[in-house]
Amino acid sequence: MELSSNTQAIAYLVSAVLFIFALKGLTHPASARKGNYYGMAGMALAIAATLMGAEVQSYGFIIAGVAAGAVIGTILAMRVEMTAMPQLVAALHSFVGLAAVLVAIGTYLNKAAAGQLNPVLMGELSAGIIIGAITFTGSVIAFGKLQGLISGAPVKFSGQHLLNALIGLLTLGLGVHFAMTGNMASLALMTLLAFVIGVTLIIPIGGADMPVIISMLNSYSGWAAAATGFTLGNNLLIIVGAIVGFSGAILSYIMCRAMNRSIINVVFGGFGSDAGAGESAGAQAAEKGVKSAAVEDAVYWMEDANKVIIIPGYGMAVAQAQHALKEMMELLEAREVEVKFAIHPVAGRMPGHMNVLLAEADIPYDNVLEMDEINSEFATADVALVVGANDVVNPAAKSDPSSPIYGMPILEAGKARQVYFLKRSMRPGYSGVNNLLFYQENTSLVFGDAKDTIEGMVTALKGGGH
Amino acid sequence: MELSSNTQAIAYLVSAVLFIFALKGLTHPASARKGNYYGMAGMALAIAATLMGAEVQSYGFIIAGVAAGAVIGTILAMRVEMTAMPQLVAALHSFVGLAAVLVAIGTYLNKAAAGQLNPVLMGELSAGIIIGAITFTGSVIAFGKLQGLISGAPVKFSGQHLLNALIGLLTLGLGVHFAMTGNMASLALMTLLAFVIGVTLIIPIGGADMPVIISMLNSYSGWAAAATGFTLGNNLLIIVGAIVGFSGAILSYIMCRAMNRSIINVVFGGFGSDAGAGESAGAQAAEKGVKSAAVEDAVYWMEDANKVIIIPGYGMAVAQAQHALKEMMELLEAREVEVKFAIHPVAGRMPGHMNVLLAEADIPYDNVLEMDEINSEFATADVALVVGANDVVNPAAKSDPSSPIYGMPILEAGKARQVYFLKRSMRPGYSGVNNLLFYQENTSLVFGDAKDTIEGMVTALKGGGH
Amino acid sequence: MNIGVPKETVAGERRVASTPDIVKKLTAKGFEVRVEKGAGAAAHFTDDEYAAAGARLVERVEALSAEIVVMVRKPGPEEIAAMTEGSITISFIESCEADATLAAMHARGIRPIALERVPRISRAQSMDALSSQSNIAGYRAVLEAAACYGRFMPLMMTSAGSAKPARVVILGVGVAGLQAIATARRLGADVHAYDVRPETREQIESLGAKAIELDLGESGSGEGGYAKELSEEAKARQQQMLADELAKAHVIITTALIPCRPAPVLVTEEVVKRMREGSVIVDLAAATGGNCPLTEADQVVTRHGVTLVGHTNYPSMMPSDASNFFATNILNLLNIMVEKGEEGPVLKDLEEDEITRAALVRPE
Amino acid sequence: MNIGVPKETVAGERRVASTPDIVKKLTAKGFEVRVEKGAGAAAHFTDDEYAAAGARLVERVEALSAEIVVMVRKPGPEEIAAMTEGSITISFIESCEADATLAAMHARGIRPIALERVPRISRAQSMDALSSQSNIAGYRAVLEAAACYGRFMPLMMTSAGSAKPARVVILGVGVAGLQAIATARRLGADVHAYDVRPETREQIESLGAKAIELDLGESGSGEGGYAKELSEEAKARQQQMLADELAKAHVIITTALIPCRPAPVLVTEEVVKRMREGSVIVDLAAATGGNCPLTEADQVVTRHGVTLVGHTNYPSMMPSDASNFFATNILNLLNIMVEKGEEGPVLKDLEEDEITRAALVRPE
Amino acid sequence: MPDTLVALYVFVLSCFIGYWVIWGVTPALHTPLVALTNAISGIVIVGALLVTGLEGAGSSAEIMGFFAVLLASINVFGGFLVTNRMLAMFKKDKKK
Amino acid sequence: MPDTLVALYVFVLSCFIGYWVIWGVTPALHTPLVALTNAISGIVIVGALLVTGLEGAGSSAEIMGFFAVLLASINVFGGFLVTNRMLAMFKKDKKK
Ligand SMILES: NC(=O)c1ccc[n+]([C@@H]2O[C@H](COP(=O)([O-])OP(=O)(O)OC[C@H]3O[C@@H](n4cnc5c(N)ncnc54)[C@H](OP(=O)(O)O)[C@@H]3O)[C@@H](O)[C@H]2O)c1
Ligand SMILES: NC(=O)c1ccc[n+]([C@@H]2O[C@H](COP(=O)([O-])OP(=O)(O)OC[C@H]3O[C@@H](n4cnc5c(N)ncnc54)[C@H](OP(=O)(O)O)[C@@H]3O)[C@@H](O)[C@H]2O)c1
Ligand SMILES: NC(=O)c1ccc[n+]([C@@H]2O[C@H](COP(=O)([O-])OP(=O)(O)OC[C@H]3O[C@@H](n4cnc5c(N)ncnc54)[C@H](O)[C@@H]3O)[C@@H](O)[C@H]2O)c1
Ligand SMILES: NC(=O)c1ccc[n+]([C@@H]2O[C@H](COP(=O)([O-])OP(=O)(O)OC[C@H]3O[C@@H](n4cnc5c(N)ncnc54)[C@H](O)[C@@H]3O)[C@@H](O)[C@H]2O)c1
Repeated sequence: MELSSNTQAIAYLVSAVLFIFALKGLTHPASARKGNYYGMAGMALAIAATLMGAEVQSYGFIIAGVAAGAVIGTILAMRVEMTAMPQLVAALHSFVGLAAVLVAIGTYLNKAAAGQLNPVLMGELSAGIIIGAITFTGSVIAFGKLQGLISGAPVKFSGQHLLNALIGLLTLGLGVHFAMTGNMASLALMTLLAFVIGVTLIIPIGGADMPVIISMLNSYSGWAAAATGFTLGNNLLIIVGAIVGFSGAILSYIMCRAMNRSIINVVFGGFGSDAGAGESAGAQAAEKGVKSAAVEDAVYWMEDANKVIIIPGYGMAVAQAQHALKEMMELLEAREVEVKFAIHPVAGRMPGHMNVLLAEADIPYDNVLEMDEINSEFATADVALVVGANDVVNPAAKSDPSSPIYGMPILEAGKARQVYFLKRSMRPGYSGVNNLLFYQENTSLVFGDAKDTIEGMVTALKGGGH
Repeated sequence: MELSSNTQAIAYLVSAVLFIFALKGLTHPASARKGNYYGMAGMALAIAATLMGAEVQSYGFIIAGVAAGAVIGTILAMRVEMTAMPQLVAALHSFVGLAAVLVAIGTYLNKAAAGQLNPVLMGELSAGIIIGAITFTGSVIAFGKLQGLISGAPVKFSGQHLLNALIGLLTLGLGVHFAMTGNMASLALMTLLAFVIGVTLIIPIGGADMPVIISMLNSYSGWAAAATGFTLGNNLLIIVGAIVGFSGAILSYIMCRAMNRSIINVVFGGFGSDAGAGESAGAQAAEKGVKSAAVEDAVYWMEDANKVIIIPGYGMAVAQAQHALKEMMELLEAREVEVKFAIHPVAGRMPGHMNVLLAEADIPYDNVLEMDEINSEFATADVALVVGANDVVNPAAKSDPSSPIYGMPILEAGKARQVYFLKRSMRPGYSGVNNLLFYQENTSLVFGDAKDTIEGMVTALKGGGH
Repeated sequence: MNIGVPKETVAGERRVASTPDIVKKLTAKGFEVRVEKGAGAAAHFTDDEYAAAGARLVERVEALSAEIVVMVRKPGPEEIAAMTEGSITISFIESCEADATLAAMHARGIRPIALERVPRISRAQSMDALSSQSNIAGYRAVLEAAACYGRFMPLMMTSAGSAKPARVVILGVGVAGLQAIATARRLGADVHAYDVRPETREQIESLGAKAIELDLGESGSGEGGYAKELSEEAKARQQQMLADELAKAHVIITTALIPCRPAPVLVTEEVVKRMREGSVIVDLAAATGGNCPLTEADQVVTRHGVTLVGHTNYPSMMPSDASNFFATNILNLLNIMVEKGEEGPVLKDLEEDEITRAALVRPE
Repeated sequence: MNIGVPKETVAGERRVASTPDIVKKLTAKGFEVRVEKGAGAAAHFTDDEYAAAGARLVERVEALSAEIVVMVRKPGPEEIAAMTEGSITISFIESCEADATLAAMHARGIRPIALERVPRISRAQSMDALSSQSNIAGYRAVLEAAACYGRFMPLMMTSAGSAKPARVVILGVGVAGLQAIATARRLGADVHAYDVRPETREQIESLGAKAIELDLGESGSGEGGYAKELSEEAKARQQQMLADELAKAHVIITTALIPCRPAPVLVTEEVVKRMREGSVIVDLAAATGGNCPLTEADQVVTRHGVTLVGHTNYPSMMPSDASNFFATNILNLLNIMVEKGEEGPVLKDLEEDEITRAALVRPE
Repeated sequence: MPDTLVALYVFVLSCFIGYWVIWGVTPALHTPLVALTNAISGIVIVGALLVTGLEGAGSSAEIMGFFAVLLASINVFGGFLVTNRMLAMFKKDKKK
Repeated sequence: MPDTLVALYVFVLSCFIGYWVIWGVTPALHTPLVALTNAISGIVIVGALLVTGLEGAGSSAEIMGFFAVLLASINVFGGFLVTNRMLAMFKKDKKK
């Protein structure tokens, strides 16, 4: 059965709508899985409609390609370890980039054979090739950095940005030349240079920023698809390409914002600032191998938790975060999360320091437990939220006889499923001892003044957005 | 100079984009005026591109119509009093509806003359006519209610919804019949019935809901425009029609949500619930001629105020809203708003009731003023926020010798530019006396538990959305 | 017109009926204020301050012989003797049963205005000395309890172990009870409260404390905001149901007064025996027999290991602010008693205004 | 091994060195605990409770003759005489200058462990009785101030006028000072505080109070968290700059102690004269001469209209919790002093652990 | 792609835009936004122009068209101006 | 309207949708969202199919096409599955 072009067009439209629903679905946990299924359905429909359309006549290579791709893709996806996901996404990504380049060149060959070449078409082709090529090598580098094949450290040298700009201009020039003249040498050189740009653009970016970069590359591949759509006169490619292109860019922006980074800095690897003025807390943490996290990450784990234990310390007092904590407690309790406060005997700077402040904020005494009562509960807690405390949860007190706090009993925060520290910097607490808990697998630090951070959590718990 | 159809298409696209920017602009005060200008530019471009296109050949009637319309529209818009704006919008709206009907009929005539009629086209025409007609009479009724020409009270009778549904079905049936057969009688009857539906749909809706209804009618007119676009094969009409149609519906929904109403109830005038279970506070207030307002309205006035005076009363204590108030104070102060607390000597239920609670929330003593100190400041305050107080601001204490609180000095909240009461209902305070301040021009009531309301204000001040 | 402010002579009374701030306002109105030398000393107001405020510092007799004499406590026989015939006194009269004071005054044509008779209407709130002084008593009672209690009021977790918060129960949630709740909460105690009037529940919670609820089968709300006396049956049920709550308490503050009646027994000896060693009971009703029968008026005693505090004059323990409030009440009352005349203020007809009409004690 | 808990004999001392709760823990560890009859009575712990916890109630001599004697205050000559040779005592030793007590003990081979010598290291925090008792003193000092102050601590706006919040200044922000800040803030006072150690600024603000800052040109931080003595010049400058702040205060609580030195003078007579009539100074350093030279140890006196409170043993005013904390400190100390033997606990070498090494007072 | 299908594509995509464009509107701007949307729905004027200006449109169609143009342009002019007046009421942001 | 213009309309409108569709994403979903977007960008497979399946496509074009199809379908299959695995990690919402 062959589809009429009209039916195909409608199928494409439906497919595009499914993709939109897919993306929208992924914005909330509740609808995320459904979203993914929408995406699959959209893709299946798109492929089916294309195959059944009038334009596709020979199926041999196609069946071979799809079958092989399906097998490889499935194996890759099922086998990879959870921790290697980012690499896999980067690798898959490079394939799309390369595919886009191949499609553009294939189209060129077909159109040339059919004698349908014209400058506009060749311009569109060049765009597809350039963007695709950048996506390809860029993703390969990202993969290498994430997999540890290439050093994750940013590779920087002076004049880097200038060099990139020059290569970029040259590539564009070649593209224009090719579009005007159809010169094959220009096409080849342009493709080559585009591959180079992919490398030089990504190599100066640090490993920690790779997720943002992958999203950015995603955006590029969307634009490449859209360009291909223009050449092929295929509206589905245009719609989906444009949506992926734009949303990928926005997503990169959102991710940077969540990490409190400037997108310019990330995308143009250390463009200016980062080097000067003293490193940010997040950067310092990253260097020491400590994970930093956004307010929303902590909220994500807390809002569906069964039990959250809050460990206030001197920093809570300095930030005067007790009132905000009360509000957060109420919001969590409204979601049926059990919230307890664990008070270490020497938390703060005077006996009962935490008690005064929690009482001021009118936190019920029943929720406030002393160390001996609560230590056994950490193992069953989903989140331990350490609010400006430090020494009182430092496992060095148990394990390191040379530390000045050795022998002091501690709150066993590390036993909770997730540990979030709210503090302003990597500085140690009163005792001056580095906190070993920072380096534990399930620990993340949320940097910032505790009050601001908690207020951010309150806002997030109330659920902004729509 | 005549535009090529391609140039015209591009101009239309630009015009559509301008409209999108216009609507987006109107979502935030900072960009609102620019948004309106975008809208004007879009419209100018659309009209110019149309006039210069190949299709428009005779200009006589057009110039006359536009000129007359411009004069009338301008005069109406400049002359109308600020308070009569809603009526004017309703009136203008009815014009669009009628225009849509006329365009559809005109198109029919033209197409009939050119022999280009076909069922799809006639179906599209019918849709345009029906929607346009409903918009027209609906807006006329809305205008009448707002202007006081028709009673603002909902007109309800049993079987109303059934009747509406029947007429609606009949109209649709006639439309289908017309599309299939081209029967003029069907067309005429369909148009007539559509006019009737406009009346029967809006008449059961109360005057207070008219703003939502106008937005809803707006949405209808958008769909009418889109239908016309389909008939005329004009993409601009389709794009703008669809956007206006969809955004109008969403706006109605948002407006209902802000007023805590169900959109179903509003649009289908008292469909079920409202009658039962006891009237909402908002409805009771409306009956007594007291304005109720949303959290965001109060926030809107406070966030840019120079001075906000908060008057806490017993209700603040009952709601335990002091901690939330503290947070709101801090947010306002961060925006350079001066925030003061005015304490009446007998606010609450014991001497110093407010002081204990404000101290608990750690509100600085410097911000807490007693009646004699602050009464002179109300005249210079932008907002007086009355948080669960009542008797202590009741002007009856001064003016009504028969009232049990006569002779008690009060806080002169009424002198502030805007007064917002946060309370749960229309119930009076301790003394049982009705509060005359409710009825003052610049007073609005925000219903709900004071703590919830203040927390809502805090969220709004932190600015959700993007 | 002149006003006399004699020094209080009742034993232990440190308040004074007018303060320098108020004297200043009175003289500004045209009154001549005669303050007995040393009248304010116990309340930390010096003669110099009074003089600077415009008062005339006089001997006792002269202060008592003024046209209006303002006092905190009811005048004694010698004081009445020293007063001018036909003058007016403003003070607490403290006479539920007829006593000689009123007769003596009426005999001399002195018109006493009894502050406890100021009606509980909105307009009179600023003249209600009973409330203003109760408020102080509520605050002070908690300080007294904290001082007698051998432990912390708040929860305190320290490296030397935890101190558990004191469980404080307030009985009677009037003006004094509410302020006691507020103050105990401030100190971080775990506060519970009980009153016969059901409307107090919301008020207790509005201060962040917990309301104790008992089902007595009848309400204790009387007229004018005062409690009425319960039926015998209800009283018995109340005692029994309260007992368990009270036995758990570490600090009990009782404020249940019923005007001109012996105070109801809320804390029985049985309950006192069940309380933990070292607990404290502050009984604000000590003067009228006490809400606990073991209380001894004006004494701090230990019974069954529990400290019972029976002071009867808490406001006098905070003489400065108590005098400030009292003096302000009197100023507000004077404001409605006089009108502007050519040469200073002139007395109005006291029968005219509902407040003075109610407060004036006439011979029967 | 047995532990003796004699009744304290120092005048006015109501604490006891062990409580029923702690006795229970000690007996569980295998100690035999001998409690003198009535030892806990003043702190509201009854003999029955001790007996129930496993203590043996004994006569005085028997308690004193135990292998380890735990006391709050340093033993007197007769007590030393009643002790067993070679036994260990744990108590405060209170001897900055050499006094007869230590000599007498050493003469009898008794090894005194002085609680004030427990080092200020993290591990020893739970044995630091100086801190645990200071904490109580800080809390109690505020209650005392509130009781002596004739006005409200908090701001209170009422229909009888407003009471302005008391301006409370805390001098010296150590353990006691911080707790005083916290408690005064709880009561709603307007709290300001000052210390020579600059790091206290943040701590003051962490309790919501305001820090007073003076530029002395040198820091007062000494070793181990203690303050060092200032130079004469800096002292003079401090006094002068503080004077204006202090004159505005209504309540001053001074806690500036420097171990084994006379307390620094922070509040001069000049300042006292400038303070408002009825103000209160609570001087926690009264025992070492006072931070105000007008303070008289163990007395409450009025000078220039200001009440000066010179109590020297605040913890004893809260005997129950003070004893709880003290007993916990001692339990924690005992825990590192003994190890499990076959028949109950056995004493370890006291030189081994840095804490006992530091706290043990050896003959010079 | 035939015109009707193009129209469908454009329509569907525009619906999504309409759905998203005004989320997050400040409540105080509800009324001005209604007024602006109203003005923009005056876009039917384009239809009216096309009907009226068609060469050889019958006179009845022309009359219809004339009224349509008239009504739509009242709406367009009136609508934008009214919106402008409403927005002018908004005090200037004195800060920021 | 010529195809290129239609393409332009569609492109512009889609950009707006792309702009709005993912605002408000929960941070925890950032990574899955990237994975999904990646899978969706596998839509180039449609291009690859068209190139490969074209009747009379030259063999070099066919080879190009074959590899493009292969690569794109690895991405498509791998991408959706990976997304699914990531989402499966998310604990079920036990409440609500
Ligand atoms: N309780 C007592 O009586 C007493 C007395 C004296 C000493 N100590 C000692 O004090 C320590 C108490 O432990 P702790 O865990 O409570 O405190 P801590 O170990 O001193 O740690 C406090 C942490 O809070 C963070 N912080 C400070 N200000 C903050 C703000 N505004 N927002 C967010 N974070 C902030 C600091 O990190 P950033 O700077 O990176 O933000 C710091 O790591 C113990 O070592 C104890 O021995 C206790
Ligand atoms: N201060 C004293 O010593 C004392 C003692 C006794 C009596 N009084 C009297 O008490 C009155 C005090 O005046 P006031 O203005 O403070 O109080 P009020 O006049 O009693 O008014 C309190 C208002 O708060 C509202 N409210 C209650 N709960 C609320 C909640 N959860 N959220 C939001 N609003 C809530 C109530 O309205 P809704 O129910 O509609 O929410 C009520 O109108 C005076 O009449 C005074 O004479 C004072
Ligand atoms: N002008 C005014 O509006 C005004 C002025 C003053 C007081 N009031 C109101 O009057 C009420 C009483 O005030 P008060 O302090 O003078 O009362 P009070 O001193 O007469 O009594 C103290 C409290 O004890 C309670 N009580 C009596 N018998 C009891 C029993 N058997 N068990 C438990 N509780 C018992 C009473 O209900 C009262 O709440 C309060 O609600 C107060 O707010 C109003
Ligand atoms: N193990 C531990 O970590 C531990 C244990 C106990 C105390 N500490 C710390 O040690 C410090 C001192 O505690 P403390 O209460 O025992 O001290 P303290 O009793 O010796 O002195 C009280 C305060 O007075 C201050 N002071 C001295 N001279 C002064 C002057 N001229 N003017 C103003 N202030 C003056 C001191 O700085 C100190 O803060 C605190 O920071 C406390 O937290 C730590």
